[in-house]
Amino acid sequence: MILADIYQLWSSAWPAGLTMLGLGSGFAVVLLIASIKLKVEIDPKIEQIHGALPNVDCGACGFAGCGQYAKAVSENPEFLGKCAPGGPETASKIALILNLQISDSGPPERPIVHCRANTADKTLYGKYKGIESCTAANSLANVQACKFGCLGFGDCTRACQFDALEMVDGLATVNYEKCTGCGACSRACPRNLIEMVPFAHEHMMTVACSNKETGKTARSMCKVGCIGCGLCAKKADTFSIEENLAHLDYKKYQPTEDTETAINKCPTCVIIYVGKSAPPPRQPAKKTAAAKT
Amino acid sequence: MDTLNILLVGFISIVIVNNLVFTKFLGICPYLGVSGRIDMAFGMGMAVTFVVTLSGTLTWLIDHLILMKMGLEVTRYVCFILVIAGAVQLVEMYIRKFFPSLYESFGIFLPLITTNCAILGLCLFINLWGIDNLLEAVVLSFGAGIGFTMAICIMAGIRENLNMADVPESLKGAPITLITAGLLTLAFMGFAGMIR
Amino acid sequence: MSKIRYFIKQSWLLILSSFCFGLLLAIANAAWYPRILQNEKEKLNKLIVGLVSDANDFQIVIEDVNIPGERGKIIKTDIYKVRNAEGKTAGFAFVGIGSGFADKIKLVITIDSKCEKFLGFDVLSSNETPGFGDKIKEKEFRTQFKGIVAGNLEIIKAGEAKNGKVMAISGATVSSESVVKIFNIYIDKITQKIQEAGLD
Amino acid sequence: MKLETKGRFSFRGGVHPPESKSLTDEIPIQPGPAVKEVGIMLSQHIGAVCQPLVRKGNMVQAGQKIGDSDAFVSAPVHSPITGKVKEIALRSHAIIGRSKAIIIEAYDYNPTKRSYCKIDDDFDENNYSAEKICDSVRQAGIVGMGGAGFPTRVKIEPNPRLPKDTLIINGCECEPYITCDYRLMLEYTRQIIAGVKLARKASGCSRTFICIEDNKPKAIEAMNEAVESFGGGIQVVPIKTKYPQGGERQLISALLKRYVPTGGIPPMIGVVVLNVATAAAIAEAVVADLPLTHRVVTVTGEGVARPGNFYVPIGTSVAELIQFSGGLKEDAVRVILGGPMMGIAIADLTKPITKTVGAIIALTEKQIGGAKFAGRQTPCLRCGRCLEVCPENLNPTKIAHAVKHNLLDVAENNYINACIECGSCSYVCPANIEVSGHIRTGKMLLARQKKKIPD
Amino acid sequence: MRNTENEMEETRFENITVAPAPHISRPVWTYQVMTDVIIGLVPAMAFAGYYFRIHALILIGTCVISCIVTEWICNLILKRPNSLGDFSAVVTGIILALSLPPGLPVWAAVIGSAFSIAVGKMVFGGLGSNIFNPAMAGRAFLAASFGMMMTSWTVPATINPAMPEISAVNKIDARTQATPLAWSKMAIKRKEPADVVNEQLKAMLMGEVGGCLGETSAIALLIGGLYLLIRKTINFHIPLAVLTSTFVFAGVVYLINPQAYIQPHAHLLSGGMLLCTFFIATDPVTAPLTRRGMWIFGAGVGTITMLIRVVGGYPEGVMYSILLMNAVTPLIDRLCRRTPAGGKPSV
Amino acid sequence: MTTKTTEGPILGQTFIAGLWRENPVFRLLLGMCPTLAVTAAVKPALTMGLSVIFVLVCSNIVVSLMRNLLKPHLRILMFTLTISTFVTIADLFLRAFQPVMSERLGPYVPLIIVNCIIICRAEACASKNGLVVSIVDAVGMGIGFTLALCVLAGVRELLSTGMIFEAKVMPAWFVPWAAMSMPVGAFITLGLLLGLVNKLTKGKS
Ligand SMILES: Cc1cc2nc3c(=O)[nH]c(=O)nc-3n(C[C@H](O)[C@H](O)[C@H](O)COP(=O)(O)O)c2cc1C
Ligand SMILES: Cc1cc2nc3c(=O)[nH]c(=O)nc-3n(C[C@H](O)[C@H](O)[C@H](O)COP(=O)(O)O)c2cc1C
Ligand SMILES: Cc1cc2nc3c(=O)[nH]c(=O)nc-3n(C[C@H](O)[C@H](O)[C@H](O)COP(=O)(O)O)c2cc1C
Ligand SMILES: Cc1cc2nc3c(=O)[nH]c(=O)nc-3n(C[C@H](O)[C@H](O)[C@H](O)CO)c2cc1C
Ligand code: SF4
Ligand code: SF4
Ligand code: SF4
Ligand code: SF4
Ligand code: FES
Repeated sequence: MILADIYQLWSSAWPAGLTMLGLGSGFAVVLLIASIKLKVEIDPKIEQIHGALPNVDCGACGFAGCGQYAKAVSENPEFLGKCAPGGPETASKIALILNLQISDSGPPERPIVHCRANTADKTLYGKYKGIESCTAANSLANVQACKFGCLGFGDCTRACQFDALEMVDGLATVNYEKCTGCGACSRACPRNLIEMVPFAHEHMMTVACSNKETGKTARSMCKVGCIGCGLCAKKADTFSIEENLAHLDYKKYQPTEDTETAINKCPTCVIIYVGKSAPPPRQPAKKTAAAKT
Repeated sequence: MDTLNILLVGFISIVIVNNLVFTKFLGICPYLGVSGRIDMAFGMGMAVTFVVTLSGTLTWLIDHLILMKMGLEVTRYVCFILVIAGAVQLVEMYIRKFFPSLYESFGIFLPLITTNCAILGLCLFINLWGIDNLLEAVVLSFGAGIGFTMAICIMAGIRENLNMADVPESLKGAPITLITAGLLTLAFMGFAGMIR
Repeated sequence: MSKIRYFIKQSWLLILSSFCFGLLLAIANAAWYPRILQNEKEKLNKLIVGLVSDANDFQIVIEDVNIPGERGKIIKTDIYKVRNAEGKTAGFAFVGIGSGFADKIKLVITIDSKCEKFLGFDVLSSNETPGFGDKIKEKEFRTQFKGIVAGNLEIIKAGEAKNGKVMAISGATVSSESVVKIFNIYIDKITQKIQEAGLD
Repeated sequence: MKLETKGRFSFRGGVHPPESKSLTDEIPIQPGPAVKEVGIMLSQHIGAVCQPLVRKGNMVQAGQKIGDSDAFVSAPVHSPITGKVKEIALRSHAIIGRSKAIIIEAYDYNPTKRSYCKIDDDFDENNYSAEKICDSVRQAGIVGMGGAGFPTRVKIEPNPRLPKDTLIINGCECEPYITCDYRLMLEYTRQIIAGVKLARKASGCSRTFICIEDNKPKAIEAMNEAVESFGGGIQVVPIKTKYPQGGERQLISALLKRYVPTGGIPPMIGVVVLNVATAAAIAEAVVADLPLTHRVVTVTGEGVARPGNFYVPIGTSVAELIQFSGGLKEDAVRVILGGPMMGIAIADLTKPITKTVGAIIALTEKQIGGAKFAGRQTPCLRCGRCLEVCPENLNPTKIAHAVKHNLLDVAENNYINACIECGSCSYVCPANIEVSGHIRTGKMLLARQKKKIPD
Repeated sequence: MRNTENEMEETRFENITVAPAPHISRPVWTYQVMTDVIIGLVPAMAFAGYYFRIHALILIGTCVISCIVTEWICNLILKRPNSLGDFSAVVTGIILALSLPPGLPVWAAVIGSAFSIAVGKMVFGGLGSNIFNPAMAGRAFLAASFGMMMTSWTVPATINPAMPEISAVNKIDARTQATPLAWSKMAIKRKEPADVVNEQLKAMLMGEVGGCLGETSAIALLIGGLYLLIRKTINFHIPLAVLTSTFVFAGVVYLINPQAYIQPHAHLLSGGMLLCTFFIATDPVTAPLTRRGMWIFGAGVGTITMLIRVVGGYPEGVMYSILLMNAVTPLIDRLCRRTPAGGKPSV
Repeated sequence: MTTKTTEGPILGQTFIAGLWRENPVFRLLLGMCPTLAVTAAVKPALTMGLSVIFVLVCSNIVVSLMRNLLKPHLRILMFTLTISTFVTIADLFLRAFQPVMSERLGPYVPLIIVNCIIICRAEACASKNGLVVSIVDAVGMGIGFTLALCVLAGVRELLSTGMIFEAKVMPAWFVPWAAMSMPVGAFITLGLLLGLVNKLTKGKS
């Protein structure tokens, strides 16, 4: 009985099975031939590299997106390590794909905002009533007295794809925990206040000011600005004064007692620590007094 | 004259009156996904048009010459999709090999098309409407592609404008695209009943 | 020879599975197809029973009647004979197709055994706009066709519905007209065929 | 022949802001304040910045060259007064923020309305060779006084690649409030004509037009008279009153129906455009050998007590000039260098004026308009008014909104760089959108982007 | 507070502000533009009130109020500043009301207004961001939802003093009158002469025919349109293009068969054509920006309207043609991109 | 491969992911066509959802089993072949046992073949993972899909007919909004729902 049933089923089913068999093998033949005859050599490496990239298309590498960068690195390994958000991890992955040794590219770069004036510290000339953008405000001369300092409209915070920059009381403040060092902020700042600095240490010392005015003018413009007095340069030789402004040589920088003295001696407290778990900046005496009243 | 009339009416009907996207909900994924920029949208539209014409014709042939003759309607879906998938893959390989520049501009859409309902949907609708004339099947398939291209290009145009609008944050992207699509179908109801 | 072997090596899975899947399909089909046919028949049956009150069974009496449709197309249809419990002819039924507002409309139309009066119609499938055209499915509209003289019908929007006149659904004249058009396209040829075949 | 003072020439687009010139147009040019100190910016022009030629503590003479540069596109600066160099320090600059300036302490400066250099009736420009004219112009540090400050010598010097045939003197003064050019045309008519002739000689142009908007019939008349008696081959053309008629691209298209190519400059179609003040300066430089050290500045607006036109040394601070004209009124809320349509609002009034500053305007909230002042905006209606008024035939709203949403490529595709920043679009916008402000921002962002991308 | 202890004190002024140029602006604001449109609509509203009495009042009031309330609620939900001050919601409300049949129940008008503002406008970001004309989007939604109610036309009170009572359920009965376009459509279908319509021309001018609140009186709409043109609130391109294309299309079919098709000027005067021409097609937000674009847009509106009227499924096509052209407006704008006065820059 | 100890939580996560975090409709925007087409009422939506679950599970099983045997040039073909077979079976089943629903769903049942979710899961999950994970993933995704469909269909059915699951819920005076059963209703309801989902999840991501 069962056999008969099976036979019946089979007899009604075989044409379908066979047709499908025919169709299947037909396509198999065609596609096999096609896959051999029409083979195009594409570099699987590029795809692999693309896969290894963070795919945020931030442009930190200087190319228009991760895809372009992947192509560029595969052709020219010189570009290795340009992807800041990916960091050394990605670089080594790419190096592995390309069978390369990565050269030691030094400490990672992180942005430093060269200004430390909050809203209350700055002298303003007039109220700005224009477009809420630093670029727009910067094109109007002297919204705030200091032509060098942070305008506080947040072009940099908008440029950061990683939410690592915040406007804190009128001053761009980097969250070094989130920052990937892509440098987008530094490119966005119309006043070139944000410098990408190799962070050899967990936190770095810096002169958080860009004001090149003479001391007296600088003081009239900002409570916390560098007045170019030169005390720091006297205390530690990693400091130098150029155009009324103190500079720190980051390459030479080592936390020593000298630098510690310099930071403590600075009359406007414009030398501060930045970076992960940086100690809070010293507050100028006047400022704390002013804050109380 | 009659055939020409039928073909013309069929073509207009499938391009605007019975547009696959607006009235039959076909090909919505690429319609939402690839309509961000007009050039991309147009590329996708062209790719769909090409493939849908090809597969509409092929499946009609297979359906009428093999399946219906042999009473194998049960394997219809399998055969249709095999034809489509195979054809797409073949075309992709071919274009990639011989027309690299063309491939750069619209070949990247081809793999996506296998999973585009518009293609299989059209083949099924051609069967459902009982189209018994090869020429008509070809024209309808082509028209379906053109209709899709039109829909996706209109959407892309709108979305390019929406980039510069203050769309509320949570509605940005797919939600506003869907709502726009809804209003578009409302607008296209204007053509309903135009061709009977 | 090696080519074939290479081919088999590359493609055996596809070939094998297409064969297996083919069988699977065929088996499923064999198992369920009768039921599917049954379903279709039942649906028709149910509709006809709803239209011809004393219908008991029905069968196809004339196959493939050629109806000249729109734009010179030929539509094929079958004529069913409906019998009551006593085995007498209660009427005839056929399936009519025509374009509606949105898509094709498919109707079952019944006519009495003398081909004098329509016994009514029901909608097999339609895709009319909900709230508008799909009101052709509703009783108010359909009852108008019950007992109406089998001949050319006319749709009107106002006035009295009698003598072959049917009141359109307000706001869906197009769909109403489509229904009437289907009646009008089919009726001559169907009565002619029935009379030719001498069935009643 | 009756004098035609109705302008027939015009361009497409433009706006008609209230002219507000009656505050100062009847007031003759007066000597400015007795300044104690001037700040001479080392960058008062387009092109290379000058290097100081003096040091702190040096004594300088009026007219002495105190800054220069070797670059071709540049112009030297001179001290307008006799005095001592107090320091070389940063001062507010309207465009670049802070810039180096030479601060000179005046040594007994006595303001005068300088008697204009005598132009005799038998003045003949052929007494001066083209080279001599160009040289004098350069030595005198003359730059365009119409606003942009492009070194005039570069403009008028013959260039074999781009031969010039038409010289247009721009006396339109289309911006509201400003009257410095107008007064100049009334009071220094002959000097201007002489300057025009010299410029024509230097540049080798065959046709010369002096274009004046038809809302200044007196200037047209005066110029016409002077031309008839004195200036052969010069034509005075009344032009329709409309802002920005004075923009050189608009002026050329209105007058000659020729269009300066987008992104191009007038010499590409053989045209030179000079401001009337520039022409006057040329005459001074060539005939009297005087450098460009003073200029006429209109101090006006409802926010100043005694508006007027003043002849002042370059380097005078804005505050001093305002003080001199009675000081700011209580309700003055904005101080503008230049006209209200294109001028730059400043807040640091210690800023010294430069060669290109023709007006200082103080406005009260009423003139600015309540909604505008408060910055109340509604969304863009796409009403298209900005498109209609744009003299460059752009799509301002599209560009502005692209910039606002950071779609710089869209902005570029809509020709953002063709915008002349005339501000007509912002002026008409019923939604009060800072259309031209966004566009300017976009231009800067694009420029930055271009600079940063390695290629 | 500011630092006041330095030498700059004497030259700083407390109330000085800085902003980008220009520092003056033409004193015409958005709300004034919208007010103009409202004024332009007054004649149409007055005629509507005359012919449909209390119905007109109720409908216009309902639509305006519910549009305003919806916008207010949407702003609350989306946490946006109040935007009622620009009056665009009022315009939307009035235009929606004028495009509704007089006997529409109040609740339906509320749904339509809410859809107009919420889905037609606010989800896109409010004034200026919407792609489709909100009023037409709302009307289309109503037409799709409550088709019966949207196609039954009350007879003007001047013909039938016993206006139907306001009721929740709209009864379709002998008191409704076919609109001229419904006659026309029937004539086309039946291939009968359309004389009824041609005879009604005078009534159409005055508005003594069935139809939506605001589409009945051609004169009122013309007056309003003229006002807007004179005030330069709208410019003439779109209206002219719409009227011309309609006239040409209608003229051609009329010449082909003067029996079945109504006269071209009857097409111009009937239905929502004039309302559309002067008030709806000209909505700046949803129309192209460039002049060339406006010509194309207007011609498209006219042609599609006529296409729907003559061969389409509905007697009236204005609403759909507006929505369809709204949809392609971005493409039109792209097509008609302006070139700078100095030509395209050579790169 | 996953070890025994971690398998439990991973399976749980895979399952939950499909329900919410990676919900195919609300988060991944996959399979939009059936989502929009069959959600005029809850019943067809549910039928559709169940069919999808069936096909998804079956095809994930088969693909997972043969994942190591696939040749690159035949990969897509194998997927579609497998999927279409099961879809045909589902279709036959519906036609045999649920004729009304089958008719209602019309061509959208066969269109499950090209439903992006299924191919996506075959690619992303089944061809990389073992049998168990694949099945769990399929069930999770399928249920997530079905739930989304039902929510959408519930809203639309309620407004377009005043009923839910064909039972009257709205009061008698309610006049149905026919537009909600038309394409407009589908698109706009889904759009607004997506907006709502975005709003709800914004804080959490
Ligand atoms: C959204 C919408 C859908 C419609 N759907 C149908 C339909 O399915 N069937 C139909 O006959 N008419 C439909 N109509 C109505 C017709 O377009 C047209 O108005 C009607 O046929 C004219 O008939 P009347 O004279 O009964 O008002 C619909 C109208 C609208 C606005
Ligand atoms: C880079 C550059 C090069 C220029 N070269 C010339 C030139 O060769 N000849 C000339 O007459 N003007 C030249 N100009 C000046 C412009 O044509 C124009 O006069 C100037 O930008 C001031 O225009 P405005 O006052 O209308 O703003 C140049 C300007 C720039 C920015
Ligand atoms: C919008 C706009 C308006 C201008 N208006 C005037 C004007 O009214 N008078 C004027 O002399 N220059 C005006 N200019 C500057 C001229 O374009 C041009 O630079 C000047 O006439 C050239 O002469 P110069 O080099 O001697 O300054 C305007 C420029 C722009 C962009
Ligand atoms: C001339 C003119 C016509 C308008 N027409 C309409 C209209 O037809 N429908 C509408 O909802 N709003 C109209 N508005 C108002 C406003 O533009 C509309 O609400 C916006 O589309 C909302 O973003 C009009 C405004 C103007 C200035
Ligand atoms: S002086 Fe220094 S700290 Fe102060 S605002 Fe300027 S840059 Fe910033
Ligand atoms: S803070 Fe600057 S460098 Fe760091 S991630 Fe953000 S944009 Fe990049
Ligand atoms: S876009 Fe530029 S050129 Fe055009 S009106 Fe605006 S500011 Fe003037
Ligand atoms: S003038 Fe203002 S509101 Fe009108 S289109 Fe331009 S930017 Fe928009
Ligand atoms: S389900 Fe993705 S295209 Fe239809």
